[in-house]
Parts: sequence; C-alpha cells; structure tokens
Amino acid sequence: MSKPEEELRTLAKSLLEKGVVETVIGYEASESSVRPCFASNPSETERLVWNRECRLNLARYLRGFKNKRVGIVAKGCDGRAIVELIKENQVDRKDIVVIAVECSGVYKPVKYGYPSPERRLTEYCERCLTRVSPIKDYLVKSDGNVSERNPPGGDGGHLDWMSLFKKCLRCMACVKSCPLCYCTECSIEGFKPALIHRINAPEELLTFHLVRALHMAGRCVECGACESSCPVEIPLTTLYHELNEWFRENYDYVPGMSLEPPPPLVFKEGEKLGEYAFNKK
Amino acid sequence: MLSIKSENLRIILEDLASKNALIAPVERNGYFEFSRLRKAEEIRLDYTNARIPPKRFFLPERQLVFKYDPKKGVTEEPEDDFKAVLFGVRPCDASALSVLDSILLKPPYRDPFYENRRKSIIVISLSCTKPLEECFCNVFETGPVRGFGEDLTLTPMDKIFAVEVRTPRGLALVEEFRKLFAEADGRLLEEHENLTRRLVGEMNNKIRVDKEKLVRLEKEADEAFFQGNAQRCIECSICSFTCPLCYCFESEDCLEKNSYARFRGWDTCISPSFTRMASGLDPRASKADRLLHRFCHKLSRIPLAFNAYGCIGCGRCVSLCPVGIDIREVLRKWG
Amino acid sequence: MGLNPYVPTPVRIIRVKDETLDTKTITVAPRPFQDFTPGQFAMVTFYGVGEAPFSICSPPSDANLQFSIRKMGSVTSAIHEASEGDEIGVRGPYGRGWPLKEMEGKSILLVGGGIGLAPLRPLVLHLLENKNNYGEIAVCYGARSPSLLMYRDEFEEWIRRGVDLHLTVDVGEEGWKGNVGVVTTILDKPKLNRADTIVCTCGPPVMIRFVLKKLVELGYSKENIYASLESKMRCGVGKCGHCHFGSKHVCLDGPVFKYSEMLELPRGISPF
Amino acid sequence: MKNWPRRYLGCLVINMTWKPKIIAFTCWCSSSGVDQAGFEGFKYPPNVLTIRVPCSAVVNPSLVVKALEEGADAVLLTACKPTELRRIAPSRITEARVSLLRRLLKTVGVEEERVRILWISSNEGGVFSREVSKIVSEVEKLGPLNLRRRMLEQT
Repeated sequence: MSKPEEELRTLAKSLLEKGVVETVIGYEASESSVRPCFASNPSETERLVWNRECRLNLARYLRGFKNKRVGIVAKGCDGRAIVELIKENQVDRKDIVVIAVECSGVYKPVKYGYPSPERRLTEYCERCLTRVSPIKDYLVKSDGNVSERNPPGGDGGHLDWMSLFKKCLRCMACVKSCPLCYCTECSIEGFKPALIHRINAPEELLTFHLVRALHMAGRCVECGACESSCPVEIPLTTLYHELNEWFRENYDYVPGMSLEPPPPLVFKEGEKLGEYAFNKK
Repeated sequence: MLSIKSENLRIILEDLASKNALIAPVERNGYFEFSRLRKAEEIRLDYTNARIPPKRFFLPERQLVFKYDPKKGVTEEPEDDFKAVLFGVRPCDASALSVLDSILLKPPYRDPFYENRRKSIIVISLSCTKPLEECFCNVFETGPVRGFGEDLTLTPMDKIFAVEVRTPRGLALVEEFRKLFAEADGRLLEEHENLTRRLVGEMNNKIRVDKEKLVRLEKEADEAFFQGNAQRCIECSICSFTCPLCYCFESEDCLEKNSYARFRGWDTCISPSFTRMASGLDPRASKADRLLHRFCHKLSRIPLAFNAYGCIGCGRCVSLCPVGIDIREVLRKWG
Repeated sequence: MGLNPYVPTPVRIIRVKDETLDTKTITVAPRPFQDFTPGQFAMVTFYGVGEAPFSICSPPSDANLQFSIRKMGSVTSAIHEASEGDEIGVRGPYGRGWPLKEMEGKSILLVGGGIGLAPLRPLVLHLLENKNNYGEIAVCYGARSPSLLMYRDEFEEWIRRGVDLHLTVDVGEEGWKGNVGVVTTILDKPKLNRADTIVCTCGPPVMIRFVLKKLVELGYSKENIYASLESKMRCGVGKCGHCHFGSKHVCLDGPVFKYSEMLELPRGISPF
Repeated sequence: MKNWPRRYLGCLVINMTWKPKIIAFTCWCSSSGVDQAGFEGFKYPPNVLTIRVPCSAVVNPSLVVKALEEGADAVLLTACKPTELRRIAPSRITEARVSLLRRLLKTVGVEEERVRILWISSNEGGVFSREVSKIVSEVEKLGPLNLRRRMLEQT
C-alpha cells in the first residue's frame, strides 16, 4: 500500500466516523483493474485504492447523491468536473467534501483484443491543466513525480475523424460515463423528430458525435472518461479539446478551473447582456 | 483429423480473399477486429481475440426487415449475397453461434435473417494458444481448443495446423482444396492431445460451475451484491453490444424516399427504456433488477431451456466494462 | 412474405369507432390469419411510425379483426389519427389466449379494468356464441368514470344474452346509478359456485394485484385464476428479448398466465 | 395514406444533377429582406431554400449539422446586423456559435466555408441576392458534400 493510499483511507475513515459525510466515493481494486467504490461505513474505507488505473471520473456519480453529503476522491479533472457541475447548478458545494488527490496521470487502459499492452500515459493526461483539483477540502499528496503540463495546442486536425466515427457502436458509453452529461433525456433523442435513429446507422454517426461535441464545447473538463470507456477507442477528448481551445482563444475561458468567471455565451435571467438595451420609449 | 501446412493455408486464404469471400482478423486502429479482406496478407494469425465479436456478421447492428411503399405494398429486399468464410474465430465465439442457433432458430418461429446469414457463412475456428487474462472459457468448456458451432477447427502446432472437420459444410470446403490437406499422423494426434491438455491446464482461473447450483441464481440472488453493482453500473451498453451471445434487438420504422422501412438492430437489457412501455409502466424499473436479469438470463435461464450456458467465457464484458462489473464474481459466488 | 415472421400483412381500416375519450376501436379487413383464441394478441404496424402489440377484441367468428386502442405513445397516436381506408400492417396471432379447454362445462367470471376489457370481449362473445358448452358467465368491470367504460353500447346486448354484468366506476358522474368504487368491491356480487369457476382478469397491474388477492379471499380456487399481463414487445415471437421475464416470454408463454405461473415471475412483472 | 410528418430537413432537398443545395435559416427581419429580393426582381440562385425562424439565435447548431448530414451542401444563417439591432446579444450568440461550429467542422475534415453567416437587414434584398450568388458559386467550387456517403464508404 502506497503512502497516499494510506492517507486516503485514514481520511475517508475519519470523515465517515465523524459523520461529516454519508458516503465516500472512491476507487477500489477489482480483479483486473480498479472500479468505483461507495464506502458508507468506516470499515469499507479499507478497500480504497489510488493508482494509475483510476480513470473513471467519479463526479459522474454525484448526481445520484442529491441532497446527501458525500465525500469524493477527486483527481484534478474530477475536481474540474465538480466545479462545472456546481456552476451548472447540478450539485451543491455544501453537500460535497472534495478529497483531492495529487494525480500524476493515468495509464491508457489495456482492453480486450489489444495487441501491445505497453503501459503509458493517456494523451489527455499529457495535456492536463491541473494535477490537483481546483476545489478541495482535503488534499492527499502523492509521492509520484508531478510533471509539468505540455504547452496547450490543438492537435485534433490530423486525425481521420470520419473513419474513427465510423467504428462507433453508439453504445452511449461516452454519454453515460461523462460527468457533465447529466440530462435525463439526451438531446440527440429528445428532439421531435429525433436527430438520429434509435438504431445505429453509420451515416448518422457523424451527426451524433458532432452534436455531442457541440454540447461539450466549453464544458468538457478533458477527464477522458468517455475516451477510456469507449470500446472502439475513439479519441473523443482530443475532439473536445479542440473546441475548448476555441473558447480559450476567443474568451480566455477554460472550463472547470475556478468557480468564478461564468461560462461565456451563457446569460442568466435578468442579466444585462453587454450592449443589450431594452428601451420601450 | 487432417493437417495443413501454413503455406498451404495461405494459399486457401488468398484464394478466398481474391473472391471477396474472406472475413478474417486484422489489426485496425490499435485493436483486433474481423473485417472482409481483399488481400490475405493483412491477416493476423497471432491475434488474441477480436474486440467486437463475430456476431455482427450474423446479427448486424442495423438490418432491413422490410420496406413498405403505399403504392406497391410490402417488399422484402433480398439481402446482398453474403457468402463468406469467417476465418479465425476463437472457439468460444464459435460456440456462441451454436447457442444462438438454438435460441433464434427455435421452432415454431425461426429468425429468417439469422438463418440466412448462418447458412451463407462458413465458420473456421482457430484454437486459442494464448488465452487472455480475462478469459474463462474453460469454465463452460467452450475452448480453448475446440468449441461447438464451427465448421472446421484449426489448431496451430509448429508450422502446421491440425484440422478437425466438424460439419458436412466444413468437409465440403476441405474437399474443394483436398490437395493441400494431408491426413494427420499419429505423432500429430498425440501432440494435439498434449497441447489440448496443456492449454486447458494453463487457464489460471479457478472457477468451477455447477449447473444445478447456477440455475438457482435467480431465486438465491444476493440483493446486496446486485445493488452494489447496480450503484456502479452506468447503463452504457458495452457489455451487451460486445457480447457474442446477446441477441436482443430493437426495431424501428424509418422514412425513406417514398417508402417506409423497418430496421432492426442491437438493443440492450441494461438500458432503462428496454422494458418501459408507452404508458410509462416499467416492469423492470430498477438498475439492480436489470443487472440481475442480465446475469440470470445468461447463467440460469438459457441453461434451463437449451442445455447450454448463455455465457461462453470470452471475457469481453469483464475487460471492457468501464466500472468493473464482473460476471466471474457471479460465477464464483453462485457457480 | 412467406416464412418471415417479422413482416406484417397490409390490411385496411374499414371502421373507426370512438369508444371512450382516449380509446378508439378500429376494424380492419381482411383478417390476415385463419383462426385464433380469444386473449391472443397481434402486432399492429403503422407504417413509418412503428409497431405495437394489441390484443384482438373481436371474436374468432368475426371475419374482420378489431382492436381497441388507447392513445399512449407514437404508434397509438398515429393510429388515432388514421381514418377509414388507411392501410396498416397486422401480423399474428401471437401468444397464448384464454384457456378455453379448461373452461368447458364450468362457470366463468371475467374481471376487467379500464382498457383491460379489450382482451375479455372476444372471450365474452365467443362464450355467448357457444353457450351450451359453458356454465354461467359473469363479468365484473370497472373504469375510472362512466364515460371511460368500454363497449358501453354492447352491455345491454350482453345482459340480454345472459351475461351477469356488474359495473363499477371509481368516480361517479351525473346520471350514474351504478356502483362507485374499485372493481374489488363488486367481486362478491356474482353468485357463482366459487370453487368451480374459472376466473379471467385483465387490467392495470395494480388492479390485477388486488383482484387476485380478493379472489383468493372470496374462495375462488387458485388453480382456476388466469390473468393477462402486459409488457413491451418488439417481435412477438420470442426472439427480441423485450418481454423476457424470468423463464417466460410474455409473447410466447403469455400474455395469459395462470396464478401459479405468476407466482414464479420475477418482481415487477409479477402482480404480487 | 396520409402524409406522415416529414421527418427530415433532407426531404426538402430535391435530388437532381448536382447543383449546390443550400439551406438558409433566415430570421424574421432578414427574411423580409429575402422577400424583398423577390419583390424587387433581384435574381438569386434557386438552389437556396429558406427556412424562416424567429431569430437566428434559436437555430440550434445541431440542426445545422443535421442539415449538412441530410444532404445540404452548405448552410447559411442570415441574421440582423449587430449594429442595427436593438438587442445585440442574439446576433453575437449566432456569430459565436457559427464560429465554433466552423472550428468543429474544420477539425473533423469538412470545409468550414460550408457554414456561413450573413448579416442582412430587412431592406437589403439586393445585398442578399448578391451575397448568395457569391456563396453559391463558392460552394460549387467546393463540390458536393455527401456526408452520408462519406460516412458509409470509409472503412
């Protein structure tokens, strides 16, 4: 057991014992990798682990814990997702205890039918903006080396997206694993008539992915949950990163980095919109 | 038993590929998958297993059921000629086909589309010499050397393949290239037996299942176990879509130029809309129930009805599930 | 078409009748199949919209085919908008109907709720046509309000031909002189030999649950109780998996289930 | 058989020997400009199909994507000029959305020139006809888009 793991367990245990939180969402070891773990009594915290396989974004489960106090083990990107969820009024900051863990990147998953199981960091981790969650109540320091991030810059242009999308099975794992796809009815199905058919048709896959990309633009925290759960390995985060770059270039806005600046192009009710003048005279 | 030299196998594969009748494993975009090939060079005989199971050739993701034209009435479009040889299927996936046969071709109603494809595709299986970490085919005896449901079983020995003819259709294919095959000698048979024993022994999972016990899963299911997994489950449909045995389908009507068409395609029992009726009633509303249904269907209902397991131990769902829901745990607990 | 069980036969709507506010009875012709048992269902396609299962509500002796359809989802809404002469698709009959064999010589109690009378209507008409083979026929039927009672105009005819009909509504309306209350409150009214009566019930799941409970309390034999359950279906022939519950396919082994079979079904679909 | 509600924008696009098919979402103000082009006898290519919307900012970019998928070779949004508008924000939103969408299309390998925004006031029929003719000729140079076929073909 590594030092951060030990620290994490002690912290989670004390939070549960003191009754600060009802549940701690973390990772536990599974047979081959790690999986989410919901510890609601102190003894269960012994199962918590922290390593480079912790890919799934746990902020995804927060919507299932409405109005309950939960502790959540958060990597940098998980923390950004929580920030976005707070900004979008999906969760209440008061209800969440963020146990930030210093993350030095996660490994690309080894999946079924993978020719060379060479372990390396994921591409999105190499672009990572914050190794530590922007909001935190507790911090678990890591002993791993926290490297500097690579210079930002889009690189999605060189990929042959059409043939990548073509492989998609539309299992919706990208939607379902995304912490920010919380709509009860996905807009891709919610339009009447629906934008795409229920049954996967290859010619509609581009629409599906473009619409999803548009919905993630300026919100995606690049946690890679979609990409790592995708059974056909479409590098979706790279696409969403490209759109985030547009927001950074035009509005100097990076999603999830702080609670302060509201997202661009979002106007609250009653707010004066720039040069907006509503003068009846 | 017959044998064939690697170079002779190449000749057959190249011949099939030139006729555009070869579906074989290739590496595309970083993983192995089955694809229709024009050139046999692309084939990866050292492949582990295809990520998307070969069921997609028998039960496509999207398939036309019929077309309806208000002026002409109902028309069924004959499917394109799909004649092909599906080469290199792992024994577990081939076994899945035989289970699918018993379900989809069960009288009185036979699934015509599946039957059609099954008739036009010859399946050649390739024994698994390097089982993956997630594999547990030994549990259901669907591998690693021979399964059921294939027409020919090929087992790679050094530089030579042992060939076992399993069906008349397989025999017909062998007859077509009779010169390239040779009768297996005693040494080969012995080697084959040794290999089989070694491979089965090498499977390192210690799962034992008892059918009598497993069929009681539904009644004895541990609520807490399924609740725990349900809490994790994100309702993506990876497990069903990549399962070589999941056959449930959804149908949908679409508008085409001047006509209406009905398509059918994969569906998943993990999705909340699977059993929800138009009135909003849902007999299987909770995630835990849906998970339980999935496991029960595979491990207790299909065995009860068809004398075969609804899981063949390929390990795709185990490996690909983003949240680590593991059918092996169920087997260990109730098997 | 031939062997493909997934392709519906085009038929024409020859009559549309408003049954209640949200329910219409459509009559289609010609009947695309020869014989069927009351209680069986057929898959009705509205081309371009979709397909849904509906129980057949005309008796087997009728040369046409009738379906009572309540407006619920996209297919039913489309059929509601259809008019006489429109072409729709029908395939069937599917499933297991009411147990006519077991009913022979016995008295029969039918309990319906709301649109649940639709699968019972062919049974009523069939029993009346072959009255000599069966004992007394009693019907207990409840709906939310008098205007939502199905087949209101046929009731007089049924009574005239010897049906012991008891009606109830959840909420009375002006002019309603009958019973007010849920259908379980009138279950004791038919005077039948309870030990030797076959009971067939259909309606919303909650109603079926309470009706079954009440029936057992009243002394009806569990062996003789049948209910028609509903579930989502896509293929109707036991392949698509949507109506697979426990070891049963509703489309093959149902929709009519015996009391003992219902006990075996998993929670949710089971009325218990 | 009744005409079941047409499911696709693509149904509106008639198939003939290839000429660029352009869908224009016109806001109420600019659509009167488009109408005016007709009244005043300005000619503009017939392959532009206008869909009137209450405001350019209600055009969900998803619909633009869908139009492209369904067979439009280019999508045009005509909006009120921000400087002439009482409410500035809507046009700014449209502008931002189109810019974002163009970035996305460029990334996935679709020419970004296929989505355009055109500032048209209600009295600028002449401007509209001139600009549209220009756009049509530009799209003609780009060639057909055929997104569906491209998705089907690539293996």
